[in-house]
Amino acid sequence: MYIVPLLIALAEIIIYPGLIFSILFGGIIVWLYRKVRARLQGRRGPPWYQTYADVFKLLIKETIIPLRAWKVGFIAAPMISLAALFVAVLLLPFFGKESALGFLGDAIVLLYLLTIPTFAIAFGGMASGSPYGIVGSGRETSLLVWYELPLWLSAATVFALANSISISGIIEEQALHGPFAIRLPLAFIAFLIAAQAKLAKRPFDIPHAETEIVAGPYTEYSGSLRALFELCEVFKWLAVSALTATLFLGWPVIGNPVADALIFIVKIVFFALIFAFIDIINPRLRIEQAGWPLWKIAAALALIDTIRVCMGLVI
Amino acid sequence: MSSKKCFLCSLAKWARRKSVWLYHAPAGGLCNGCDIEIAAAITPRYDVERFGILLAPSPRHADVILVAGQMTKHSKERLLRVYQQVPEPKAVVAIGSCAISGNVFTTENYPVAGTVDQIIPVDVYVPGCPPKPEAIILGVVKAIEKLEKRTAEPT
Amino acid sequence: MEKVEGKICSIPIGPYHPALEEIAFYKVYVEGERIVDALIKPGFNHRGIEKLAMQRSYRRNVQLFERVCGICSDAHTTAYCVAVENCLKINVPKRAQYIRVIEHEANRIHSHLLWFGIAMHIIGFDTLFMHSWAIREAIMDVVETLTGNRVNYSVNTIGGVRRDITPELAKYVEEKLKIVEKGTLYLMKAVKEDKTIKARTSEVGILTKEEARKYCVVGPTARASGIDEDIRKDDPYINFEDFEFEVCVEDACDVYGRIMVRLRETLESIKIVRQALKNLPEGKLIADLPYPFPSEDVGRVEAPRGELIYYVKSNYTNIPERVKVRTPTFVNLPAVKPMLIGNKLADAPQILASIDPCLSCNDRLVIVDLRSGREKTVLLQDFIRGRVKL
Amino acid sequence: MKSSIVKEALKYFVNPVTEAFPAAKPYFPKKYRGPPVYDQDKCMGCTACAHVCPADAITVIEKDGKRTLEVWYGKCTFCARCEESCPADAIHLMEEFGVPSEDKLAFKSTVTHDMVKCKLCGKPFITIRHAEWIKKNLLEKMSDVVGSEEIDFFLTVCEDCRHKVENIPEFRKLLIRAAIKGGKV
Repeated sequence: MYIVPLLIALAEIIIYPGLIFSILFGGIIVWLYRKVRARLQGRRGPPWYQTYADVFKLLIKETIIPLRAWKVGFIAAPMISLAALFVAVLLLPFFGKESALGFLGDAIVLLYLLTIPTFAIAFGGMASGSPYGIVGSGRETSLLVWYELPLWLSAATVFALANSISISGIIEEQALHGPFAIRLPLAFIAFLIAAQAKLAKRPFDIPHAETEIVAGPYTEYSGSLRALFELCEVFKWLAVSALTATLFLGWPVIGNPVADALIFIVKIVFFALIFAFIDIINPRLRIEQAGWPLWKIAAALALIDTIRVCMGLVI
Repeated sequence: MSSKKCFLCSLAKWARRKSVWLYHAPAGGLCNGCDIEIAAAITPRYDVERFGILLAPSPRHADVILVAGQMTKHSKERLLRVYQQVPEPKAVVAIGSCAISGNVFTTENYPVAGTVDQIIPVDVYVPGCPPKPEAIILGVVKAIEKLEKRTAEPT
Repeated sequence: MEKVEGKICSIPIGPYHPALEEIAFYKVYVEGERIVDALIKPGFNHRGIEKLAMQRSYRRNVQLFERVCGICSDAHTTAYCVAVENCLKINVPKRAQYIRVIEHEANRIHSHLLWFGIAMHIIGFDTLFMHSWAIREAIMDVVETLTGNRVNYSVNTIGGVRRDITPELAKYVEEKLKIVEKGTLYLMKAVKEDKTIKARTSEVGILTKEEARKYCVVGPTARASGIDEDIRKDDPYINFEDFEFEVCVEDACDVYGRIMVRLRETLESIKIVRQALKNLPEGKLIADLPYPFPSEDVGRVEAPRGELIYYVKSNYTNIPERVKVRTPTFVNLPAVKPMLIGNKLADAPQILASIDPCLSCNDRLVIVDLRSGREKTVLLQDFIRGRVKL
Repeated sequence: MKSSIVKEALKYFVNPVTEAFPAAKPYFPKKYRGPPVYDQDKCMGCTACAHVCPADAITVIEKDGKRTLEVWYGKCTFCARCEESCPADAIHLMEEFGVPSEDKLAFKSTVTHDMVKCKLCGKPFITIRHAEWIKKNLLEKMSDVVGSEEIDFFLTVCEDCRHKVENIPEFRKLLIRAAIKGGKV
């Protein structure tokens, strides 16, 4: 009797919204980012299968583990990062209101799961023993300090207004009373800025600034381990855009799971394009300058909305 | 089983053909001419990204090494080290007359350590002083063909 | 990263580094993220060009000196030809001089746009990098059409030029110049508007006027520090006295100032090319060459990176007795050290790039002990005072 | 704040500037300086190109009574000095780039000529075509100064032998006569 739910759970993990779907869809998102960037720069850009080719090629390439590296940490870092992101994807509401592994308080778990890759990447950079990796890891963690405050403040505002810490609760509230993007515009902007930093895209691509510290924490990674990091990138795009869509644009819920899933996908693509566009028209900031938009603007905006919610001023 | 293996083989070949990351390693004595043409190849007019070609920042990520310029004694060991850092399978493209033969600087002068192919194995030579970006793209394409031949069994 | 003393660590930049086009080695000593000292170690690029030049005839040397540096290739040949012409008292026809001016300034436009792209790439603004290089392709087309190659023009020769500019070509150049001018104006506007570029580049890599005088910096680096100097105005060569243009000086003393100086200079260069095309005189392309006689002279040229000096000594043979090259980077590179100290590590590549280092122009001294095969670098002061045994 | 860059980027978004390279032919202006090739019909093997080449990319090989000129554009600087100095207009720079190859010795263009053997010592010293060309030119331009007899002598006896035969009275007379006709003694 347990076979049917087990099969469904397996299908969810492997096919939708698990491994196969998220890799395919995330690959398309990363390609979209690269394509839009190329087109805005006046180029033609890569073909649609580029991400898959990149990942697969790296998977079958030789993996070199440098002598100076701490072997266990070096190998474990991308795996931890990938695992955390994979679980995060399973928590996202790909069935309208429901997610594959939904439970009470999953929104907070989701936010925590998205923090793990940052630490894992920093850990891997430290373990690689390259000076660039160490500097990159330091930057990765200091950037975390900058963006975590506005991210959590705006998320907390959403939790407070929705009066719920589960994803389905947040979506239900938005379906009833309109999206939080309109009701909490300042927290929304703050979340967008913080999410940009979370994705480590410009102006916050400080941890792997190519011209300053080669590739940051990824410098020494090669072959299949680098491929895992590429996959992390794919999942990260998917998870962060989907999280933004869930927290702030959970509004049109029709009830039909297929239609809801399609709407959700469109929203994810929309937010991914916004992040891509900000990435394209900005240069990179210095690490101590990153505090200016993140704390002085984003955190302040989020705080205003938090106060508004606490005082009951939001309709 | 065998059909699956074959499928994986062809997939590996496809991936190697469609995703090529370059590492640009100047060979020491260079006049920058070839280097700015390599840089021009990634810019809008030539845009190698549409073939899946990227300039990788670290040699650890690269498939193809582009060597431009003339080997000097000073930078010989550095180039060798970069070559060893690149994971297999890899290919080397020597760009420009200097890398092929020493050009006007000859190979007999005192700071010169010979041509590039005396230090590391070179797969494709691109003539020109400097070659046009189109020629560089063609050279990389030739190197990709060589990479495909060298495809090991996917593990 | 290795610990040096107390909290101070050293971080290598190079020899192979994505921010550097060519290989050079910088060691930066940091305390946290703040730079406290820097060590510059060029020399990977030494090719023994001056030695080769003393074995070849005057005309064959033109192609050799063109390959000192591929970015300012025209400036090098112009300087060499001017030096030889001064030395052997050759009067170059005016048409040849004007054609030289056109190629010289096209070279400057291409070099400045290239540098601007690289500078934007270093601060992470890939979109402007791509746009500036897309604009640069127009001037590359001009150069390719005029000379037959994109990088090494090979047009200058001793006593004149080797290729003529026909009226059709002149029209083509005019058309392309319009694209370049529009593009450069757009780049200037984009830089001025963007607050993030300003946040990254202003107050970074400061070289005050006094320090600039002390380190004798040349070219755009000096002009961005408020020093009004330009060889084209101060000591006109190849008929630069015929042209009207402005010397672009900025008082910003930082990287932002250097960006603005180079962009403004690009516009001035476009003006000069237009004037030269308009007033192109008739005449011969190449002068009659005399037999060499013992003499010596210098050629001073304003290369895209600053003052470039060639010294030529002749004798009765067709091979120069001595050719000495002093490149602008040779003067500007020591000034990087005061610029770096006190800045953040994240700004180091940007400061290194801001003087537009062209190490292929520069590297010409490395001391190799042949008996032990060991190499050593020497302090410039020691070298000048003769403390180093060669 | 960023209006101009956004505007320009959108303009580029609509029309990318990328050329369709493998499909379309790249831009080559007139007189593009590509790899040099010899014209076997016109070349006469005078080695003027080898003398002016700044990179020594042109080598002259004399073997078995044949002279081979070989331009290896793996070493070429593409400066067009050879094209400029060729008296017979026999070497030209192609208006396309050199195609990349796996074999660096493939970048070659050669031309081979039969040589004249010295009447006295049998050493080949000049190509037949070059000798004909010299004769033709001398007869055209300096027929009042030198007779065909002297020309034949100069073009059939090698330099080394000419030095030696200066001591033989008959040839000496011939030389003096040529010198007097030339106006110098």
